This record gives sequence, C-alpha cells and structure tokens, in this order.
Amino acid sequence: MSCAGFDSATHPLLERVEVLRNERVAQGVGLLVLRSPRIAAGVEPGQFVHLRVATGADFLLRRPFSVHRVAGDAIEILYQVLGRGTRELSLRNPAEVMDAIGPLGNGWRVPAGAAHALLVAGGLGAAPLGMLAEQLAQRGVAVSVAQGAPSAERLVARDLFESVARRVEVATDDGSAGERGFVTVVSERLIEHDRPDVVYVCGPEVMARAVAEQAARASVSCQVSLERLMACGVGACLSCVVTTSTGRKRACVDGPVFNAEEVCWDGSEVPPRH
Amino acid sequence: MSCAGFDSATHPLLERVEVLRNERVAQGVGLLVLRSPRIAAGVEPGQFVHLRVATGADFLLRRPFSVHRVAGDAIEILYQVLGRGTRELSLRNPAEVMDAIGPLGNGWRVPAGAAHALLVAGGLGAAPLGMLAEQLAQRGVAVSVAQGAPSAERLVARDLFESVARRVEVATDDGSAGERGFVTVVSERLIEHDRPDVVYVCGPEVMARAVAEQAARASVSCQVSLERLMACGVGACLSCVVTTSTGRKRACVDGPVFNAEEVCWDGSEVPPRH
Amino acid sequence: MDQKSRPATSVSREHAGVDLSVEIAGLRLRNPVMAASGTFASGREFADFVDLSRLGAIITKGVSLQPWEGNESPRIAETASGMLNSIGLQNPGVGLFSERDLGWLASQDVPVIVNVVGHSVDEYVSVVERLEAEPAVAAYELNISCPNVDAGGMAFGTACAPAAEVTRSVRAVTKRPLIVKLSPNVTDISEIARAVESAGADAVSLINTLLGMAIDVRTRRPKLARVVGGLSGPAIKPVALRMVWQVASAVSVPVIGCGGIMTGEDAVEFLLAGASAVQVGTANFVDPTATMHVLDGIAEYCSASGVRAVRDLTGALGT
Amino acid sequence: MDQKSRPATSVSREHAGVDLSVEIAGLRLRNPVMAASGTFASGREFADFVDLSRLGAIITKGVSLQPWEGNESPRIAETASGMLNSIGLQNPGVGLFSERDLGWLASQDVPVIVNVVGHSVDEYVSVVERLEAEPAVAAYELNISCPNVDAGGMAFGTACAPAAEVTRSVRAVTKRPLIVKLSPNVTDISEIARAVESAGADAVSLINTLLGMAIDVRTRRPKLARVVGGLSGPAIKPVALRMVWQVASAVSVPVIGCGGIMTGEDAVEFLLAGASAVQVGTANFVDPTATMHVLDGIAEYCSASGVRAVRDLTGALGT
Ligand SMILES: Cc1cc2nc3c(=O)[nH]c(=O)nc-3n(C[C@H](O)[C@H](O)[C@H](O)COP(=O)(O)OP(=O)(O)OC[C@H]3O[C@@H](n4cnc5c(N)ncnc54)[C@H](O)[C@@H]3O)c2cc1C
Ligand SMILES: Cc1cc2nc3c(=O)[nH]c(=O)nc-3n(C[C@H](O)[C@H](O)[C@H](O)COP(=O)(O)OP(=O)(O)OC[C@H]3O[C@@H](n4cnc5c(N)ncnc54)[C@H](O)[C@@H]3O)c2cc1C
Ligand SMILES: Cc1cc2nc3c(=O)[nH]c(=O)nc-3n(C[C@H](O)[C@H](O)[C@H](O)COP(=O)(O)O)c2cc1C
Ligand SMILES: Cc1cc2nc3c(=O)[nH]c(=O)nc-3n(C[C@H](O)[C@H](O)[C@H](O)COP(=O)(O)O)c2cc1C
Ligand code: FES
Ligand code: FES
Repeated sequence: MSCAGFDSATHPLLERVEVLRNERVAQGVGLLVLRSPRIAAGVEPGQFVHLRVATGADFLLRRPFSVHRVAGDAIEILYQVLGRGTRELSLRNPAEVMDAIGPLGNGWRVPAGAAHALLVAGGLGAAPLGMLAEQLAQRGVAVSVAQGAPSAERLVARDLFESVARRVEVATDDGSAGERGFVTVVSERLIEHDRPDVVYVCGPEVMARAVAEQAARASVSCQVSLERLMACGVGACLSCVVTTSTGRKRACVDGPVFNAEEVCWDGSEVPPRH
Repeated sequence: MSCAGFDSATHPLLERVEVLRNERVAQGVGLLVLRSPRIAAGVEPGQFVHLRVATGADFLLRRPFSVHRVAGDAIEILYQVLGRGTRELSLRNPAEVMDAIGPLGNGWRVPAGAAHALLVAGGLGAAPLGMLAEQLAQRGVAVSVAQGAPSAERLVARDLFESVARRVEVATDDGSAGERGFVTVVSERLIEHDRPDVVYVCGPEVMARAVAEQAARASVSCQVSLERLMACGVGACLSCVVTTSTGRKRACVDGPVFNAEEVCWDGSEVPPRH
Repeated sequence: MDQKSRPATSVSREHAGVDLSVEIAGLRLRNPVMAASGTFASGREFADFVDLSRLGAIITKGVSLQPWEGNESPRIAETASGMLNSIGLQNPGVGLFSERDLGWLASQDVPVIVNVVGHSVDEYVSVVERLEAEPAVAAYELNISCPNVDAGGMAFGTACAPAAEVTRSVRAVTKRPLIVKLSPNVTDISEIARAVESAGADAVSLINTLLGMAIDVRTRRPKLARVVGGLSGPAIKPVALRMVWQVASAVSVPVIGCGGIMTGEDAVEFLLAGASAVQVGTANFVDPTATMHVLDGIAEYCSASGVRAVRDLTGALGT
Repeated sequence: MDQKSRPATSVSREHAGVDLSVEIAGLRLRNPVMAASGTFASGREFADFVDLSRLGAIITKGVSLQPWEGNESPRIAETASGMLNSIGLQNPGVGLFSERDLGWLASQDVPVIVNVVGHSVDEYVSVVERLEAEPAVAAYELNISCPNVDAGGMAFGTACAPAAEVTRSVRAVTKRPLIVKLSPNVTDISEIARAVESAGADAVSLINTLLGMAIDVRTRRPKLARVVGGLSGPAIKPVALRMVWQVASAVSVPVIGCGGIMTGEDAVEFLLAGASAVQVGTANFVDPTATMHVLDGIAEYCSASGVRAVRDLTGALGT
C-alpha cells in the first residue's frame, strides 16, 4: 500500500521550551502550550516530544507526550494527570522553561487517494489525533470521529473535532455524553456504514485492538498509535518494543504509529490504570 | 562553674513554617524569615532548627541552621549559599511552606554573675550570636563583639551588633572593613584588655580553637558553637559527634554549644570550603 | 503533643476495619512497622514526635560487650536519594545500655528488639547472655552485616559458615526470638539466609546497608573519614526488594524487609515481595514521624483495597 | 546542528590548555569519556545530538552470535534516582550487526568498542572470531555481568573460574585490546578482577547494573515483566565508586569506571578513585548530550584546578 507522511521528516532536536499556558481542560486533563519554534516547525501529526518535566534526580526519566496541535511557534499537549510526572507537569507555570526532545517517531500516514478517514479516539487517545484531523480536513479528506470517554467531563478536544470533522459520534461509559457504552460500538457502526478508506486509532490497547479487528474484517486499512514505557525516546535503549509480524520494533522511532495488521497484540502494553 | 540557660528548655517539635521574607543581605548570604509560632516561642540563643529545604528525593537530608533572631512569631535565619541545599533555600519565595524541627540543641549558657561578655564571630558564625547579643544586653550584661569576615561585603548582622553592643571591632582579610587581618588578633586584644567574664565563639573551627586558647590563657570561661554533619538532628544517629574530654558527644543535642575546655580539637569538623 | 495524637486517632478512626497485627518468630506485634536499628536510638529521642506505643517494635542501636568508640568524623554523606554512613557502631556497651536505655524502654508500651554486635562469636554470645536477665528485651537481632567495623560486623555476614556459627552459638544461649540481619554485599543472599535458618534463626531481616563511597572533588578526599560507608535510603530500595523476594522464597522463617522505605506503599511492596514486617530507617531522619506515616499508609492501602488483615499481603505478589 | 557545534567549540576554546587524552589497553583515546554499552546503541541514534568524533569511544550494545529477542515488556521502571531495565540483550546478532552498524561506524571518526555477550564460552569466542575480520573494531568489552539473561551473562561474572575461563578463551583468539566488564552483584569484586586480569584482560570496566526489583502496588505485580532487572543511574554511584576504588588497588591493568555518572564532577570522582576512563550510561536517556556535558565538565574541572593532563587525576585520591 503506498503511503505518504505529511512533511518530510525533520531530525529530532533538543529544545528549551517555554510554558505559555497550562490549564485544566477536562476532568484530570491539562492543556500545556509550549513555545518551541524549532519543534513546532518540524512536527508531523502523530509524532511526540520527550519532555523533562523537572530537573534533578526526582524525575530521572523524561515523559513522552504526543503533539496535539501546533499553533504558530507553539505546540499543544493534552496530558492526563496519572502519576508523579504528570502531577509535576500540572504545576508548571507560564514563563517556566523545560527541555524537550522532538519531533520524535513516525506519525500517521495517508494512503494514496484516501478520501474519507475515520479517527477513533479512546480517552486521551484523542491527543495525537487532533493535528491529524486538522490536516486531513485541510487536504479535503472527509473526517469522521468516533470518540469514547468514561464520562462527559472527561471528553477532550471536542471543539477541534466538531470544527473539522464531517461527523463526530461519542460514547461514554455512563452515557453522560453521546450514547452509553464503548466507543468500539460506534467505530464498528461507522466502519460498516460509511466505509472509510483508512482508520486511525489511539486509545487503550484493548480498544485499539478491537477497532483494528473491525477494520480488518471490513478490509479497511488501519493505523494504531501505541504507548510503551520509554527511556531514551530516540531508538537506543530498546525499552519500548512492540512485537510485530516482522519482529520487535521500537515504538519511539519505528512507531508510535504502526499499521494495525503488523501488530502482534501480546499484552506488552503499559499496564492500564483506569 | 554554675551556669544558667535562658528560658526553660522546650521539647523540639515538627512545625510547618511559612516563608515571610527571603532576601540577600550580604555577598552570598541570605536572610530567611519564617513564620513559626511554636518554635519562635521556645527557642533559646544558640539553638538551631533542622530544615527540610525541599521535599522529594533530591534533598534527602535536612539542613541545620541556627536561629539568628526571633521577631514576634517568626524566626530569622542567616544562611550562606554554599551548596545544593542552600542554593535551593535561596530560591524559596514568600508564602511557600516547608517543615522545620526545632528548637534543637543546647544553646549558650550565662555564667552566674557575668557582667561582661565577649562575642567572637567568624563569617556566618555571627548567626547564632545575634539572639545572644540581644538577650545579654536586655539583662544588662555588657557586650563586646569581635567580628571577622573575608571582606566588608561579607559582614553580616552589623546593625544588630552595633545596636546592642558596647563596642564592635571588625577585622577583614582584605581590610575593606575594620583592620586588615584575622579576627583572632582582635579577640586576643579584647580578651587581654577588657577581661570579659565569658567568651562566646562561633566560626571556622581553626579560629574557634585559637580564640578558645586565648581565653584559656587569660583563664576566662569560653563557650564554642560547633558544626557537624547532621542526619537526624535529634540525637539518634550519632553522625554529629564531637570528641570531648568526657568522650564523644552529639553536637545536635549535647551541643552545638560546648564549653571550650572540654573540646578535643581533633579536626573532625566539616571540611571548610572557603 | 498533637504530633503524636493526630496520626494515632486518624488510624483508629479511619482504619478500624483492618487487622494490622502480625506474628514474627513468636512475637505478636501490634503492626508490621518497626524502627530500624541505628536510626532510632532507643526511641527516647523520637518520643517527642512519635507515640512509641504505636510502633510494631523498636530495634535498638547495635549493642556490644564493651563500649565502642565508633569511627572518626565525617561519618555521613548525602548521595542521590540516599546517604552514606560510617558511624561504626558507637555504643556504650551492654552494661550502660541496660541501665540507661532498657530501664527507660521498660516503661514504654512497645516491644524492644536489641540489635547485637560483636568482634567475635564469643562477644555476640556474651552480649546476649548479659541481656537474658533483662525482662524488657522481647527479641534479638544479630547484626552480622555492619559494613562499618573492621573486625566482626559484615565479616560474619558475607559467608555461610561464620554466619551459621554465630547464629548457632547465640541460639544455644537464648530461647528468645532470634532474628539475623543479613548483608546485601554478597553474591547470593539466599544461601546465607538458608545457612542462618538451619543454624536456628527464627527470622531474618534484610537489608543492611550497601557498601559505598563518595569523594569530594574539591578536596580530592573521601567524604567519609573511614573512606567507605553504608548506603541507605530510597536509592537502595530496588536492591532490598529484590533480595527480600529472593530470600522469602528460599527460607520458611519470616522475613523482615528493610531498605529505603519512606511511605506506606513502599512498605506494601516489601510485604507483597514476601516480608511479614518492615523496618523504617533513614526515613526517620527525613521526617521524625516517618514510622507513623508508613503505618498510616499501610492501613490506608489495606482499607482502600479491601484487605482485611495486613498479613494477607505477605507474599501476595502476582506474576 | 548547533547541538553539536556548540559544545565542540566551547571545549576547544576554553579548555585548550588541558590534555584530555588517555591510553587504555594500548588504545589511545581523545578523552576518557565513553558511551556505555546498551545506552547509546551504535551511536547513530545520538548523531543528531552529539558530535560522535568528540567521544573517547563508543561501546556498542551487547552483540551475540545469533539474534536475541530480549525479554517481554514492560522492560523498564523508574526508581528513586535510578531506573531498572530488563532489556535482555536484544540484538540482531553479530552478522547483521557487522553489516548494519559497523559499516556505518567505520565512517565515523570514533573508536568502536564492541560489547560481546554469549550463552556459552564458545559463543563469546565465536562472536569475537567473527569480528576479527572487521577493521572498524578497536577493542572488545566482554559483558560477563548482564543480570537480564538466564544463560550466560551474569553467570560468568559472579565467580572467578568462569570469569577467568571466558576471558582466557577469548584472549586466545584476539590480539585486540580486551576489556572485561564486571558485575557488582558479588561479595568480592576485587577477586573477580584479579581473576580476569591473570586470564589476560587488558582492562576491566565496572560496574554493570545492580540486580533490583520494583512492584506496582496497584496491580500487585512486578513492574518488570521479567520480575527483576538491572538498577542504574545516580542511585548506584556510591556503590560503583567504592568498587572502582577497591578494584583499582587490586589490579594493575587500567580500570574504566561506570555507574551513575551524570556530570563532569561525577566522572572526576571515578578518576580520583582510580579509573583511567569513564562510561556514561543512563545519563544519555535524561539528556542526549550528557556525554558532552560530562566531557566539558571534566575539562572545566581540570583547567579550574590547574590539572594539565586528565590522566594525572587517576588514583589521585588523598586520604
Ligand atoms: C508516544 C507516546 C505518546 C504519549 N502521548 C500522551 C499524551 O498526549 N497525553 C497523555 O496524557 N499521555 C501520553 N502518553 C502517556 C504518558 O507518557 C504517560 O501518561 C506519562 O509518562 C505518565 O507519567 P507519570 O510520571 O505521571 O506516571 P508514572 O506512572 O508515575 O510514571 C512512571 C514511569 O512510567 C512511565 N509511564 C507511565 N505510564 C505511561 C504510559 N501510558 N506510556 C508511557 N510511559 C508511561 C513514565 O514515563 C515514567 O517513566 C504518551 C505515551 C507515549 C509512549
Ligand atoms: C548546628 C548548626 C548550625 C548551623 N547554622 C548555620 C547558620 O546559621 N547559617 C549557615 O549559613 N549555616 C549554618 N550551618 C551550616 C549549614 O548547615 C550548612 O552550610 C548547610 O547544611 C550546607 O548545605 P548545602 O546543601 O548548601 O551544602 P552541601 O555541601 O551541598 O550539603 C551536603 C551535605 O553536607 C551537609 N553540610 C555541608 N556543610 C555543612 C556544615 N558546615 N555544617 C553542617 N552540615 C553541612 C549538608 O547539610 C548536607 O547534608 C549550621 C550547621 C550546624 C551543624
Ligand atoms: C546512621 C545509620 C546507623 C545504622 N546503624 C545500624 C546498627 O547499629 N545496626 C544495624 O543492624 N543496622 C544499622 N543501620 C542500618 C539500618 O538499620 C538499615 O538496615 C539500613 O539503613 C537500610 O534501611 P533504610 O534505607 O530504611 O535506612 C544503620 C543505618 C544508618 C543510616
Ligand atoms: C537500558 C540499558 C541497557 C544496557 N545494556 C547493556 C549491554 O547491552 N551490555 C552491557 O555490558 N551493559 C549494559 N547496560 C549497563 C550499562 O552499560 C552500565 O554499565 C550501567 O547502566 C551503569 O551505568 P549508568 O548508571 O551510567 O547507566 C545497560 C544499561 C541500561 C540502563
Ligand atoms: S525509548 Fe529507547 S528505544 Fe524506544
Ligand atoms: S545528628 Fe543525629 S545524633 Fe546528631
């Protein structure tokens, strides 16, 4: 299948970035806007940055975050407060600086001649799909979005999706927004009824896997963005491997976006928390 | 020799203290004012607090600092920026809270019937002598001060000493204030000429030792405040021992103030930096 | 004062449901949280901060037959998430210790475990014999793992034969619960654990400190007067946890876990790895109420996750 | 781009006075800073951040005879001032490694030290024999200390006999400088160091990771799929420094220090303790330019304290 990325890949670099905004946008979710001219200039949809949330021995490892959107010379990050690092991140104030490595990884690819794309987002899986939705729309690709979350207060990026997508269908566990239930019900319906040319998925691995199988049954090409624990983020340490039909690949450089059909779902994902 | 402390000793306690002020008062020296009603209420001259300069694994151990002065429900600390912890301390802003253990240790004692006291301060050794000078003056004890520092910009607590002491004589290494040379020259002269009833010393151990010997020669009783590396600060870990004529004692509870004659100057002090 | 009462009440109120008691080597303890040897003296210094009767047990500073001077200063150095110490078992000797400390401890409502050290097997035995007469002693912890003395200490803890010999010899003179504290500075700690178990230990505690060093690049001299010292604190927790997990599967006597425990969750990690109780050491320096925070944390974890009895956590690691 | 050039010029300008070159096992290196095995791949991944020609040497990821799959995920866990890893020496095998990596490395102006691993003595030997044909290889580092594989790895590094045997066998098939990388998970590392020295090692490097473990109290499962893994980072520096100091006084071959080095001053501590060069590992993950920061830091320390040649620092510890 012939594919094309968006811009030509730029080499990752280390950049001192400045916090422009850091605010709560949903329950337990923050939006971090970082002034980072060089990364913003090169990043493609689906790529990520490796952030040093704080200096000092307390947070030895960096934390990887997808670039949700680019706004001028700034990148936007949607982050869910889960543990020590993201809690620390939620305390960063405007004007503070930290350092970021990016843009990193292989982003989403657009199959030649794709006219209609379905984006399936589970929870914070919406993060790496924001920039993708915008750029697909700009290219005249029809965008549908199937979005799931535990509840209405936990839904993110609503406005962005509403503004660029032809249709947005939502499912929440408690029915407080859209229909009650799993997003996989929505994705299955949308895959069958309006037959997209490509499906892009990000979310909990069980959900991503289910959607991938739906796409496969409908023989629609499907790409998934996977999370792994990452030390280096640049391809050196082999801590982030994903088992694929062609062997173990590194999520940080060979991914995080993979063609669904090559992924062996061996439960090696980050243990889910919620 | 019969001695008396100031107030009756209060038990140490753990108190959340609030930064009221933190400002540079001399070259490389900061004044930290902490709102700490309970410690302020009980602290005696020469006692110290054990401060947690920052939470988290980066600064595992607390840092001990003498209480320089008490102002209402606040304690004042004079700190020299030497290493990681004191640098961190210099970054604390008003309204921030940290936790402190105090009041700790045995402070200065006043020999019965003492009418004239000489305070000898080397560099930051002035810190634990501030409150002492004030309270001696209040009791009508005549106070003389011999103060040394590398240079005029490094002299601390000038106003306090000037306001309560009968005389203040200064020596600086570069002669930029007072006479050029070591404070030991000044102390020797003052001990010989105006024969104080007691000498209180704090400063680098070589200097404290020299002054102690001057006092001994003039058979004037002498107390020294000693610094040791301290883990617990409460007498449990034995990291702060001082070798004395009656065996090893703990600087944190048996000191930091010792009678000079009992101290064995065995070079076990904290390696000096300057 | 309120330093004490606050946690006390918080526990009794919030965690009423959870059974925190544990039994180790015949000792029934209120809860699994002990103060680690050498970091809590004999408790007196912490009585202003902690209600000692809320501790599972107090383990005293190492006690020898004669008074020990300890090492020269500097005796400590701060390291990344840890500290080095080379105190060298300074202590007044068993005689003065019994008078001064045991007397006071007897009046406290807390089990006292005496940490015993010696330059020779005979000295270990003599200290224990001397303490047999003391009713305040609930159990012994043989320290064969102190890296800070030349004779004795770790020398006994790094090979099976001497470890077994000192254990057997002390076992012969006491019926009281006998805990042996193991050194992490070995190739195979399970083998040492098995050796002391078959020599009569009722329980093992681990780990003591890892032998380490730090250098002051300014002076180009070691930061410790004795050059090397024992590393403790959060930095060593992963090593301690691994060893507890290995030893728990190698012996059938209870394992007491120690090393870098700062929070209740740290303690729960050790329990899951196979420990029946835990010791809190360096954390006492960071926060004099650390033992209470750890205890409250364990209790909160249990009630939050529906654990009725803390002993159910021991070895409950899934794989 | 400027990521590279900035430090480069800064050094050449500011530290012109200092001779940073060192000689190890017949290898003359530009400076004592090497990238540690497994943390720098074959350098390509860091070429965007570091001018590789400024490194003393690159030590490759462990290379085996056949491709190795490595362990299941999760493979890492963050700990206090450190991290655990259980990568398990995943590598494409010496064949693909030679094609893919050595080819590229040959075009880089930096000495290449290949880290060699095997399940058996024969495998170590075969890997080296296969690499003898490769001109790009400057030296070998025998990894007898990886805690993350069942057969081989640490098994060879925790006893004198096997350590000596694998060293002797490899020595027999190569004239190239032979470095043996030691495990810290032993009772007496000096004894192992002496064993490999007399078996023909031209130098020893230490330490590899400390065996550790971490548990997720939420899931009650180990954080690593393989349960245990290797601890690295600042947390282990005191242990590494102590072992370098012990080994430096036990052997006469050069010692290469490694373990928790994040800054130039950390590196200077290792040099003072007796190391002739240092390896930077985990720091590369925290800051991809870490090797350059360490190098600049060493140079600054030397010029600030009037040290003409960095090799003068080796073993210059006062006591
Ligand atoms: C390529 C990629 C892109 C990501 N994009 C986003 C995003 O846009 N928004 C967002 O909220 N999260 C994102 N994540 C997940 C995010 O990295 C983790 O939630 C975060 O690292 C948690 O850090 P913590 O210290 O709060 O959690 P802790 O559990 O305290 O962290 C402990 C260690 O585990 C690692 N870790 C924990 N959870 C994860 C996880 N799910 N994935 C990777 N590492 C983890 C941490 O990095 C750290 O090293 C992404 C992950 C990857 C791999
Ligand atoms: C009883 C007592 C009272 C003190 N009063 C004052 C005061 O009023 N003003 C002031 O500026 N300083 C005072 N000091 C010294 C002060 O504690 C140290 O300067 C400070 O701890 C240095 O911390 P750091 O992290 O900046 O230095 P670092 O060298 O980075 O600290 C590393 C470790 O060494 C310890 N340390 C380093 N120097 C000393 C020292 N001189 N004494 C004790 N521990 C040390 C630190 O606490 C820390 O544990 C006092 C020390 C003691 C023992
Ligand atoms: C200052 C200090 C003194 C210690 N003294 C002793 C001792 O006398 N006997 C002993 O068995 N362990 C002693 N230890 C070891 C501790 O009991 C404990 O095993 C070790 O510190 C690891 O636990 P931690 O990380 O919680 O401190 C001492 C530790 C420290 C830090
Ligand atoms: C992710 C990772 C992979 C490693 N792989 C290897 C390896 O393949 N061969 C080896 O000899 N050491 C390997 N090591 C050990 C390092 O080279 C180094 O000895 C150890 O990490 C201590 O140094 P540090 O604290 O600077 O990381 C690895 C370490 C890490 C963290
Ligand atoms: S995170 Fe290091 S290889 Fe992917
Ligand atoms: S600091 Fe612990 S006894 Fe003095």
